[in-house]
Amino acid sequence: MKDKVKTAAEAVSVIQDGASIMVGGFMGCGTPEILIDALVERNVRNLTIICNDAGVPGRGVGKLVSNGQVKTLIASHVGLNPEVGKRMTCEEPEDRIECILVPQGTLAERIRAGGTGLGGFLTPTGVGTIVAEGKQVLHVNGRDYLLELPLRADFALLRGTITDTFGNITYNGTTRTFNQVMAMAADHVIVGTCEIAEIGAIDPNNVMTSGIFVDSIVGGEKQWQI
Amino acid sequence: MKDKVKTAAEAVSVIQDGASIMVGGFMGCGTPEILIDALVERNVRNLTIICNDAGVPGRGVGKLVSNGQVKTLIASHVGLNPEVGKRMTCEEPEDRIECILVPQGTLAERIRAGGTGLGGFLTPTGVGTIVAEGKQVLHVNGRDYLLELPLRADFALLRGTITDTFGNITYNGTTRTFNQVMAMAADHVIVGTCEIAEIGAIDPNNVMTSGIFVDSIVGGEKQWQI
Amino acid sequence: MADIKEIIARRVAKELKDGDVVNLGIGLPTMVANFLPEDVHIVLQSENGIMGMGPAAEPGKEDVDIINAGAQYVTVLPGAQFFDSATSFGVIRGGHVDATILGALQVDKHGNLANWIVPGKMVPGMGGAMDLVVGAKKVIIAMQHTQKGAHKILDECTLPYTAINVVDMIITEMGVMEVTPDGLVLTEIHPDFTLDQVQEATECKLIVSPDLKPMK
Amino acid sequence: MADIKEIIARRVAKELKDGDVVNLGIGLPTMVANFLPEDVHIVLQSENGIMGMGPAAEPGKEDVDIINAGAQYVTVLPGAQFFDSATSFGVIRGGHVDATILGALQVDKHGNLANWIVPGKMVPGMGGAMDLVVGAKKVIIAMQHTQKGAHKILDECTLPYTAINVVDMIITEMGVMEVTPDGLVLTEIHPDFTLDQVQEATECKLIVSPDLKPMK
Repeated sequence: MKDKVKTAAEAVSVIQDGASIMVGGFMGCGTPEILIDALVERNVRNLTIICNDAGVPGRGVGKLVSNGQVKTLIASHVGLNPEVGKRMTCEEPEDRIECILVPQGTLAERIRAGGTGLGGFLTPTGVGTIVAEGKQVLHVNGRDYLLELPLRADFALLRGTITDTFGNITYNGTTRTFNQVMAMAADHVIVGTCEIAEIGAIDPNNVMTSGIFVDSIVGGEKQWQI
Repeated sequence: MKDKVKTAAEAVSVIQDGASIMVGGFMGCGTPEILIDALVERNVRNLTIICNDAGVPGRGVGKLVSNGQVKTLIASHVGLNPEVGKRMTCEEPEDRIECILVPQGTLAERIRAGGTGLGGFLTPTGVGTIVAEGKQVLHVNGRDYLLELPLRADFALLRGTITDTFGNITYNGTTRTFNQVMAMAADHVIVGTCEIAEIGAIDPNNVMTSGIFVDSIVGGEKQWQI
Repeated sequence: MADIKEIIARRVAKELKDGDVVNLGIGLPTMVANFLPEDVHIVLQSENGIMGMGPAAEPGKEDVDIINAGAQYVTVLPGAQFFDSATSFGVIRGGHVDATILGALQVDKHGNLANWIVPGKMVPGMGGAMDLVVGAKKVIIAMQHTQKGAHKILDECTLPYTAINVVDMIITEMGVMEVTPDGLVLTEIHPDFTLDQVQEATECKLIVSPDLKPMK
Repeated sequence: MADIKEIIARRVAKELKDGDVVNLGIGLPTMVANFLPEDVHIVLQSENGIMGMGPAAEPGKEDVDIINAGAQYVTVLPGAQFFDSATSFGVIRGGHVDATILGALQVDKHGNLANWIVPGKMVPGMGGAMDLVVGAKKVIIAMQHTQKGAHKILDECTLPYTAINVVDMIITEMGVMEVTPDGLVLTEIHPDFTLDQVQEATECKLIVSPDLKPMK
């Protein structure tokens, strides 16, 4: 089988301007900083970023925002990154970010649907709110639900704790977050990992993401402070 | 917190005639035999059983079928239990089983939807077949999907490998199957487990089913031959 | 009057039963865990992936891989579980969280909730709030009764909804209100306030419970 | 002629590429794994919860917690993963299985498949077949060309469908057929048969590829 282990620069070299990219993590915890750094270095522009939040300036997705690489941000919360607010309303079209807010549970489920071949799902979340605007409402078993559609991306950048050379991943603590569903919902998946292990080193019962989803493995991730 | 550890007879004593019961496992592998045995002993009737399959005579759900306790069976495959075929067409209304066949992936996803508060989901599985009869077809993003609805039950009988006294469960090998989604989709959940461990004995990263879903824990399960 | 936040948090704590699975919002709700009776052990859920969250990590002893939804380093208790975001919101939306406690910008007599958009200000996003209030078995709003004198408990919310018909109970420094089909029923009143004062601080007409008790 | 099943399984094996994720049906399809070239390593998925399944367990060395979808004791290879049924069919329906190989009662020129109901016989259930053929990137039907002389490759299936428009390729002891918008294209023919013989054994009109090759 092909060797998936690469440098960060090699791994992100496939990402072009205008790409859609899912990034794992929650407030930076569980985000692959080394892959973000390589993406800043590569300086591709007009990206659509799908991530729980916008990180903070200088951390996680926040680095891409500060560097002006993000055109569209699909997230559940961007409040801890004031730079996003500025760019949402800025005059320069080149620096402006369009921000699409999605309830966190709906975001996770839309990504899961994208990765598991579902055409959509019915959720009670958002009924009667502005989240429902433009969406089909279905009445099932006496209750209203929004029809939410699947979400996929060209790329996913994951953050693993231990990854074997086939790409099987485990995540420690609360670094798991969106990484697990994103692994299935992107055409090309890159994992930045703290440790690269021999194939077979992870108990098959405890593999959290299968290596079949993973295209590239990059070592050197750390346990970052937030 | 309350003590959840019980004998099999105590644990199933809450199950009454006419109950709907989800049972984990696949061809008997991952089915809690000690709980099935206690249910045969208790001899409650007119049960609706939701299980991947009908087991085989003398094993798993097959014991309930042979004992005439099953009125309705919701499963993806019943071919390895000839007794089901006989009872589907038998003359005696008391012995007759109604069998509702559901594609395996749709069955798993309907149970997941039942446990996770979704009102339904759109699947391409079954479009254009008799599975689609009576179901709403939605056309989304250029493709037809069936709207499938959630499935819940009064009880779930799970089979764990190691369970701590809070009810956190791990499953070994291919015993996991439907146990994980069923844990969330029933009002009352009983686990039969090979080993009962102290709380905290399972690495929080590797807990597969949270103890919050589990009402009763019964020790004494074994690694059964099929 | 004692610290307003503490009054509220102490009262909210009494709503929680031993074994309850609870999600606490950021800020005041987090204080609730400090006022639980000795014999009440709740299971704290954090939507970023913890069941069985413990107290904040001691300085110098943080595990940087373990944060809560407010991005603070926390601990986990024995019997905890870590999980991914889809599972986390499956638990929440599926009704497996017994109670969620959070603040509000506005609540109205129908149990509608507005707590995420202030017109003219940057919209930070709803995070997990919309899922939590729709999914939790019991939604308790814990907040100060008014905002600089302005009503927050209204006939109809004027700010964009977080969700409709979801609030079960409102607990403020003035009293305890339950949402019923007939409107808000005042079930407890804090001894520092009169009925008139509470009504004046509330836009919608309060139904006073025939069994009105002092709030402790 | 060599063993019919072996002929079919050998030819199917050539459709698989190194690294492919493959789900093999019970029976003939399972034989395919025996005929892979040395340098082709596929990842076998078993829908009851294995990614990276190995050969059947040696007698006396079975782990009774590990079975395949045919309820046989199997082994797993280094790098394997166990998972639950919802995840398993998420993988399948999500298009992460590169190829599924299974038998059929009938296939027609539109790529419609019937392989689960024989009228008048007990209906055993579709199991995971409907999800597999809808979800897998490539659906290969591996079967004998006829059933006791009766056509199985038809203009239109007469038995209830397993799924519509899903079959990509049919491999029998007589040849290899690809499903195209124009109908079935015969791309390879087994040297033991003539074109007339193959056509006679097939109800629908076969389009003979201008590039027809011998089946090996």
